[in-house]
Amino acid sequence: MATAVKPGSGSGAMKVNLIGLERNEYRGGVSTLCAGCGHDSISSQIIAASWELSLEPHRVIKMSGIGCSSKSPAYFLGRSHGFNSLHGRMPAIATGATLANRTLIAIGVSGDGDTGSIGLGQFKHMLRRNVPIAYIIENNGVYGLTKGQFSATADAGQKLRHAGVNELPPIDLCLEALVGGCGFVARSFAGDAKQVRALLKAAISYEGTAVLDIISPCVTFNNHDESTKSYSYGKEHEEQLHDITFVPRREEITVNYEPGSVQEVEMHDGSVIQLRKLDEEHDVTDKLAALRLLEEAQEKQEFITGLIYIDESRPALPALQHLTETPLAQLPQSTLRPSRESLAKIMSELG
Amino acid sequence: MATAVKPGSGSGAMKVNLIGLERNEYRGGVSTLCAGCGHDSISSQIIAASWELSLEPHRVIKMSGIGCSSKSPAYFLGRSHGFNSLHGRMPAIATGATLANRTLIAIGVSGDGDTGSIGLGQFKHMLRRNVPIAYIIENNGVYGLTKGQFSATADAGQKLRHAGVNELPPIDLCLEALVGGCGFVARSFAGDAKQVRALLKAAISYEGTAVLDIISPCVTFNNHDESTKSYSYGKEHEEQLHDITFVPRREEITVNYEPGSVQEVEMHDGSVIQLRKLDEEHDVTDKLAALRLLEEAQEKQEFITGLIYIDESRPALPALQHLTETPLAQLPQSTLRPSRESLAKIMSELG
Amino acid sequence: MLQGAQVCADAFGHMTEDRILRYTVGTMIIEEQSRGAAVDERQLVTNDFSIVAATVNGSGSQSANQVLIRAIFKMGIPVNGKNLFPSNIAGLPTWYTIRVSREGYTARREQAEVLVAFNEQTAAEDLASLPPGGVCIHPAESRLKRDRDDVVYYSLPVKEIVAASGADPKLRDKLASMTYVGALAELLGIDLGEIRAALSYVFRGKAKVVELNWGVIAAAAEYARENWVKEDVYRVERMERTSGLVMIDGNSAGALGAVYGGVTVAAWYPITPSTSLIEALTGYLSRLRVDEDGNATYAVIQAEDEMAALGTVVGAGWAGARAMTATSGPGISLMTEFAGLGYFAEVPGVIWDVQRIGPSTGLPTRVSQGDVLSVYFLGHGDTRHVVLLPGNVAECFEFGHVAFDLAERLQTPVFVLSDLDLGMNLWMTPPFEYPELPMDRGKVLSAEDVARLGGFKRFADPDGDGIGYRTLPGTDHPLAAYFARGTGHTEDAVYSERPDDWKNNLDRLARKHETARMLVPPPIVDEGPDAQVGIISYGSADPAVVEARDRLAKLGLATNYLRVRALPLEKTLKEFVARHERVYVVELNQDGQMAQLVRLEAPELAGRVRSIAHCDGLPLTALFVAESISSQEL
Amino acid sequence: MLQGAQVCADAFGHMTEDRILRYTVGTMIIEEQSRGAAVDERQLVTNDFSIVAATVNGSGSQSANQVLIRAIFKMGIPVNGKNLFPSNIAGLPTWYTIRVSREGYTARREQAEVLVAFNEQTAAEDLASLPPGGVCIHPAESRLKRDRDDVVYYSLPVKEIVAASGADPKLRDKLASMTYVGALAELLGIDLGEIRAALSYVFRGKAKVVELNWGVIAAAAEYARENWVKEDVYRVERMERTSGLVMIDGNSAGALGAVYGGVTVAAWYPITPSTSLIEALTGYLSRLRVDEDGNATYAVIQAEDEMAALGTVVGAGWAGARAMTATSGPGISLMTEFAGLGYFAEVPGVIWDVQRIGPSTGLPTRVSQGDVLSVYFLGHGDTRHVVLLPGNVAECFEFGHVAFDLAERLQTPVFVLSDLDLGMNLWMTPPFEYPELPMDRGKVLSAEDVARLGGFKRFADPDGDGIGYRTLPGTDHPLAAYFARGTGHTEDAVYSERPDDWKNNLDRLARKHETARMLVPPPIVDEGPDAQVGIISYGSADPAVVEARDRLAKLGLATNYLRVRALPLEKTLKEFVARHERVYVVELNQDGQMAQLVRLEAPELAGRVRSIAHCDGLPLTALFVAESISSQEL
Ligand SMILES: Cc1ncc(C[n+]2csc(CCOP(=O)(O)OP(=O)(O)O)c2C)c(N)n1
Ligand SMILES: Cc1ncc(C[n+]2csc(CCOP(=O)(O)OP(=O)(O)O)c2C)c(N)n1
Ligand code: SF4
Ligand code: SF4
Ligand SMILES: [Mg+2]
Ligand SMILES: [Mg+2]
Repeated sequence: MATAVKPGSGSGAMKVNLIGLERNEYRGGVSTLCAGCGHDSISSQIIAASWELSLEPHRVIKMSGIGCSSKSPAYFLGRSHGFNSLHGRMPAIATGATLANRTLIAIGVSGDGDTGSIGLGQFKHMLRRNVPIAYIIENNGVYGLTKGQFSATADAGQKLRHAGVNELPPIDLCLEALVGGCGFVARSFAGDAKQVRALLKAAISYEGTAVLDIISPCVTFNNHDESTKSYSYGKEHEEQLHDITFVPRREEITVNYEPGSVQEVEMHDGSVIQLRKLDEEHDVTDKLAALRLLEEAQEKQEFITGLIYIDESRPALPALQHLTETPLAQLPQSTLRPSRESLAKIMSELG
Repeated sequence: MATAVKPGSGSGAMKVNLIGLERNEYRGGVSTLCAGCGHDSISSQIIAASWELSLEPHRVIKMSGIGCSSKSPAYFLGRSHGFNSLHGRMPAIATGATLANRTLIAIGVSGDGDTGSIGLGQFKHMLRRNVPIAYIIENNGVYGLTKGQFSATADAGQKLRHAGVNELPPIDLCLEALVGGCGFVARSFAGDAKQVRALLKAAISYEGTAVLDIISPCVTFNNHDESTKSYSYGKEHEEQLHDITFVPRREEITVNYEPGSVQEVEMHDGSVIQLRKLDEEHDVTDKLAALRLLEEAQEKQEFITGLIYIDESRPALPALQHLTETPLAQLPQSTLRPSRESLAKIMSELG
Repeated sequence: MLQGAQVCADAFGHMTEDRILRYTVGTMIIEEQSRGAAVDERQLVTNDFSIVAATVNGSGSQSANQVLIRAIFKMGIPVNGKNLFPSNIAGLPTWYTIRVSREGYTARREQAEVLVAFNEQTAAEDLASLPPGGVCIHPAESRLKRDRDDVVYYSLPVKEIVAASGADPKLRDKLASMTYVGALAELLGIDLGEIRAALSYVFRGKAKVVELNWGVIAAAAEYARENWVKEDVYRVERMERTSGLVMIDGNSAGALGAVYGGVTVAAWYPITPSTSLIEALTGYLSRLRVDEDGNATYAVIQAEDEMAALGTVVGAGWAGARAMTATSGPGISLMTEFAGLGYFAEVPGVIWDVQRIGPSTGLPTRVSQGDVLSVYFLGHGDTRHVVLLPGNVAECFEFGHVAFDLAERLQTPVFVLSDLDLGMNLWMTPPFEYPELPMDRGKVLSAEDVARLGGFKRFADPDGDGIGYRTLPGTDHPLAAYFARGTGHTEDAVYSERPDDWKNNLDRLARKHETARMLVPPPIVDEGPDAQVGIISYGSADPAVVEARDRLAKLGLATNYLRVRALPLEKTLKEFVARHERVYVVELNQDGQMAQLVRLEAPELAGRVRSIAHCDGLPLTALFVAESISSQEL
Repeated sequence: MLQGAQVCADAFGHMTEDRILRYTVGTMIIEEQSRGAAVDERQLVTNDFSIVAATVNGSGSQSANQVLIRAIFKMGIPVNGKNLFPSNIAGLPTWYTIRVSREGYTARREQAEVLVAFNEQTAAEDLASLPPGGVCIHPAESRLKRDRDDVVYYSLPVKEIVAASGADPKLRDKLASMTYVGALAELLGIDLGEIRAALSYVFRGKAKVVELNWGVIAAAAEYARENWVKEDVYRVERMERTSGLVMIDGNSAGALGAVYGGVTVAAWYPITPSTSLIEALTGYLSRLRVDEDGNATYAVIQAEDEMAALGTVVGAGWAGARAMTATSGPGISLMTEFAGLGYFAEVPGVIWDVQRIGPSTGLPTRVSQGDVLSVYFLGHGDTRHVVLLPGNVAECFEFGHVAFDLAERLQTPVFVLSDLDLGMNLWMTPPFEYPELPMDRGKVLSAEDVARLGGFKRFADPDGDGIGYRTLPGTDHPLAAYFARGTGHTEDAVYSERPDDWKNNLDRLARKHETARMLVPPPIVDEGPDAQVGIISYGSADPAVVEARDRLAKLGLATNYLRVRALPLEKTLKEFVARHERVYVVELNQDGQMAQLVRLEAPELAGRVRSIAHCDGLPLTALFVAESISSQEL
């Protein structure tokens, strides 16, 4: 971990990261979510991951739609700009913001209702454009904020107190991402802090759209044992594809696994994702394998977590648009307003 | 074909179908589309298929969004009710209409922009609900009606006169349908009248949502040879998965292929789809195989047509909703308005 | 005839003045004091005060509040509950106010006299807002500073009482609220028998739960009886003023109305504060509308968003179902395009907008009447909708079924504008009247009709009321079909770009709007012989206006009152404005939206129209209304 | 100062009356006749008539029409073209009208005198609509019945001429239209040199195409010269009244304005008639805004729908870009929710609404000013937007850049309401003026500012104008960040449900709206000493009003004129209304939407405001405006 020890004055040493910030400085406001909500664990890991990656807070933008999950950007990275936008519409906000300033590091937090129901269209088109963002879905299978209706990721046949029985099949957002051309598809479980953190670091470091679907139990409306979105189910059924370690660009790889037991993926900025194989063989660069994995997991109702697919070949949106390096938002008037002569020329052409 | 000869009076015999209608009676208004537009060929096949299936025109509803394609319901089945609705929103109209009257036979016509761009969210959620409809996408890779912009199914790297170069990868609507849980996924080519017709008949006879993605060249904006949505490309590159025949319930199967060379799928109403294998082996009931097929075709830019996947196990929406058999729209007041006593009882409970 | 909540006030006769309105001229601040507190600490205040239970949401205090309000109601005392809750699930402050009013007033009051300070977080501020002579009940374990000496404090050992109940520790938090039920009952004289009955009502069929809670309530009551000396003046006393009435929230009432209006398709997307309307609907439908074979004679669809919800309604309405949706502000915005299609393709449907405060996401759990303009004009181009404005829960029920008759008669989307206060709070009401008229299914031609007529023109105007005849998909006649569309069309529903076709069609739609004017529920007018000043209001602003008029009358200002119940506005309103020198339009929004529509309806008289608009998320109070008018009139 | 098209009329001095307005009292029908036709068949009508080319769309007639209009324009004669085209791609009737007006009038006229009857389908109806003395040019192969004897017919062997050109048969259809260019030139006296120059202009850089077309034009001219005897009265004659002017459509003008306004992000979804605005924008940007390394200093994104388009604009505006979108009615409806977010989260952005006729999908290729109300109030809750109303192409350019200054100054979405007539037709205009003022980027704090101030409150109002200070994401200071949201918030942008926070915020937004009132382009007023009657209008209704005023003056009715250029309305307008007994608000919609807003702005004077609203898909005519007023005044 990229940390250093700050000379403490009296009460002991405080750890700072490479840019000299304490972990505290990545905190946000006090959460107003229910005690025990999975979303809060994820916020903690976003704080941890951001600190460990030594993200410059002013370069981060955190965005969300509407929902309990979408409130959470207020609860981390208090020194970063944030936008709690409209239900299901965060992708458009992210598209605009990252075009306006391509140097920003975008972190998006959404819910399963926000992404899978009202926002599905925008989600898919964001993938298509490869908007540069770590897109985190805090997936609890219900609408938390509106008190317990089924979301589009709820299991077929599931029962909920108010909502009755869900007759519809769930939408698998990782499968949707994969088919939608996404180059970073991962799934995790809010109860698995270590994996969440490693995947978050990788996702934030990815150049285009990185989709991270995190099962995040709603303790108030969907945490009974039969729910596949509950803590107990997650803990019992989670099958990690691999043991994942993220090694940031500036660091040396310290853990060396025995040859053949690990898949290493180098990212565009030189960071490395190390995947130590567990039971199953899964090549994270093989799209068809990823498809099969997810499709089969869905059929067998398996809960597979880890990095499912990665491909860094597609340029992200700012590159696709051939944008100049300087953020558009920072271009001076001299660049933005063509010359007086140019207008005269156009006028004369029209005359 | 289910036809009979109507005793003509003078000018010769006119063919009528099982319910005594001539093919003419399935016609619509005069098309205002460009001469040669693929959409018009599809309309012809809808007319033919409806006639051959002996659909009762008054039971059919034809629906669409907005676009050249979405205009076409005005050009077939003039004796059926139609609704040319909003851009990308036909699925919602279809959902409401088929709930209101579960005995209606719904035919939807959409465009690639209508379904793949603005309408993608509704499309996916229609699939999830398994709304009973034959959902036809007249896919030309452009926005015809707004004069030649790229749609979401346009090929990456494609050039168009006004729109320039498309930098984004195409959305494969069959893949989207498959992943979305659709139980009838097929692709065809407007230039292949026979296959279109057979698939239309099967789609119309399917109980839930049947997606039929038909490459339908736009002769005005996207018919140059390099376009994968052009006639010439289609003709040269079409690879039929099988030779498809649809045998309606009321008919005997007449063509008997040698054993092993044909896959037969019996539909819920007793109709049969016969698929005579061509080069490749493809089991239309194997979802993973279908996924692989489409994913590989996309990678290799192959143009595969035919029935890609079929599964009749999921009940359609009216059944999922446990609807009574009588169309809701036809229930009498005596059923719709609970008794005076029931209100009195509720009131006394509240007092 | 005035209806619903208003009926109560009427039934109870005129109020006796026991408040003093004192104007501080110059600053225009009004102070309101209990005569008891101001005049004589010992004089009892009976059946005329408010209780506020300040708790933390998700803590189970809702049941406690229900029990309290119902017990008081069953004692024959008029009562109204208002829940001020946060837009989150658990852990944030919630205030539940119970107004006890022997006069039958149900509007919000600025202050409550009796505070249940069960939320440590807000206790200090809550205490500060008590009037002199007020009451503060707090847990013994509270660290609240008793820093006001004009307030009566009572301390309640909540933890002990709950612990003594022997309940499972997991349930203890939920039980804590029941302690204030018992304590209040003892302190204020609420009949414990009624409390027990109310408890059984609230926890219907759960005998164990009832027992457990009852144990806590009884223990708390006993504690209060044995340890507290009553030093405050507030008490309740049995009356006979609620007999025959029931209590219900507007959303349930609207849902019931829809059920008895024969709704068959409901499509919706969850959004506060409309969600409970659909949840109630689903409940009632599953109880009342399942056929002998166990099949549903209805469909309720949770759509993926509000566009799809209204689209489903439009599709269902086109195909002949009585279809509806319910939503709130953000959903209304998303429905804009489909609202325009429904209007122009002339498809019936019912849209409930249970208003919350906006713009934008605003505050999901705060009330407003801020969607009047946007809903009336919802859609680009020249679009104007029919809008119903229920003013009480009885009208929520009534408009709940009438909306379908209007929608099918007029072949157009009909909006019903309720709001969070009306929709989610509990109101007294006379029992709802079973609809006497048969359903009006509007101008629908059967196959036989079509045969007899030899065809039809979907968008012609044979009756001169702007309404054409329609057929439903599935009608078995070769000439029955037509092609519905949102594009310009001829009378035959064929696409047309001809200027005359367009103009004819729009002119017909204008005629239809005039027809709507005649068909929608007319305003309710209450006029006396002497009043020079008129008041116009609508919806949940009504209770504050009713009470304010009594106050103003006491101050010597007679007022007349017109309560609008629908848009488009009509001639009763215009005549009302014409009869008054000054007309105050009272409403709960920022921009005085109804005042604007009144001005537009009577441009020659627009100068007389004054707007009293206020909007901060809370329901209007009579004090505010009375002050706003008296400061201009007296 | 009057601008754009209006400038022309002014520059050309007063019109000389050569029309007779004849009232058939009782039916109020006005007939309009050429004096030439009515008085003396032989008297020539010079530079004052209209040509209509009736063709089939997709047939290539657009280029022919461009050539004609440009040639006339280059002869110094004021001219305006209006294209009446169907909402389809090929095969349906299209009418292109060229008004030649020595007075510089550019409004639509009810009738054209010279018909090019190149569409067999509509030829009979087109012929019927000619005035007496009119001209009908038709292909020799046409089966048109020459059933009017008060019309002059000319037959043109189109097929032959085209065949003789030796062109590839595939191109012949496209060339056919060029025959009427040559024939008209000969018949009306359009300089063939100018025709040739215009041809080169239209087919810039395609010498071969120019030659091919020229051959056809010349042959047709020659045919006419040799075979036709001029029996009609219409002709053109060189003038000097267009020198210094240019011709452009409003969409290109708006796009250019945006480019010189420094737009950096444009997100859009195709929709007629706004598509060409973005296509022009893309063209100009790729020409003017690519840096030395070939990289773009802008991004244009084709979104998946209009919600995403406006969402992208809001995201980009929040992050500091000058962002815009362009759409039309259905897109506006879909943008409703984001418009409310932009308003409430106070994010700059520019939204062009190039209006077409609605409600609903309506007619995509027909004009209207029907979105005024829906755009002004776009969004649920209490939302009111800033709206600019360009009245000519020069203002399309000007508002194209000014909109960004206003949006960033006011931190709010700014709408620009153009329409199909203004946006897609060709208009004469003085060349656009290079913006003299530097861009106003509004109240943006840099990291240094934040450091100096020791922090800031995003939604405070330190300057009393309702506008807070903002920072942009990426600002490198620990106190620079704030949290944008569509929910209720404090001055610090923290979520809050407190009534006072809500009220303070909304009151501040109301102050901001007042600030906007002062900043938006003020109305343009043209007042004389004697007029009792006022006219208010806006947008593309202007040319009809300008011409109608001249007509009315000829009839003895002096009028004053105020052209609104923005919402919110302001005091100039109120004062104007106050100064006139009767004020006519002239506009192109069904419901008199601006008249409603004027009434709301001046309720005491609302009785004086009369609405002249008409909407059938066609631009307003001076005749209609004049008749509507004179029938009430004379
Ligand atoms: C347009 C719109 N429709 C509905 C709502 C109401 N709403 C708020 S949050 C929410 C669902 C949130 O569910 P999810 O995204 O799964 O988040 P969670 O609360 O479960 O974390 C809904 C429907 C809204 N805010 N806006
Ligand atoms: C809300 C809305 N946005 C935009 C449009 C304009 N529009 C009409 S058709 C169309 C695209 C149609 O493309 P596609 O669905 O592929 O149909 P095609 O014309 O190619 O058959 C668009 C964008 C519209 N009618 N409504
Ligand atoms: S309701 Fe569920 S999702 Fe919302 S904060 Fe509570 S536990 Fe979390
Ligand atoms: S533009 Fe294209 S899609 Fe539209 S009618 Fe013509 S050929 Fe067909
Ligand atoms: Mg959720
Ligand atoms: Mg298309």
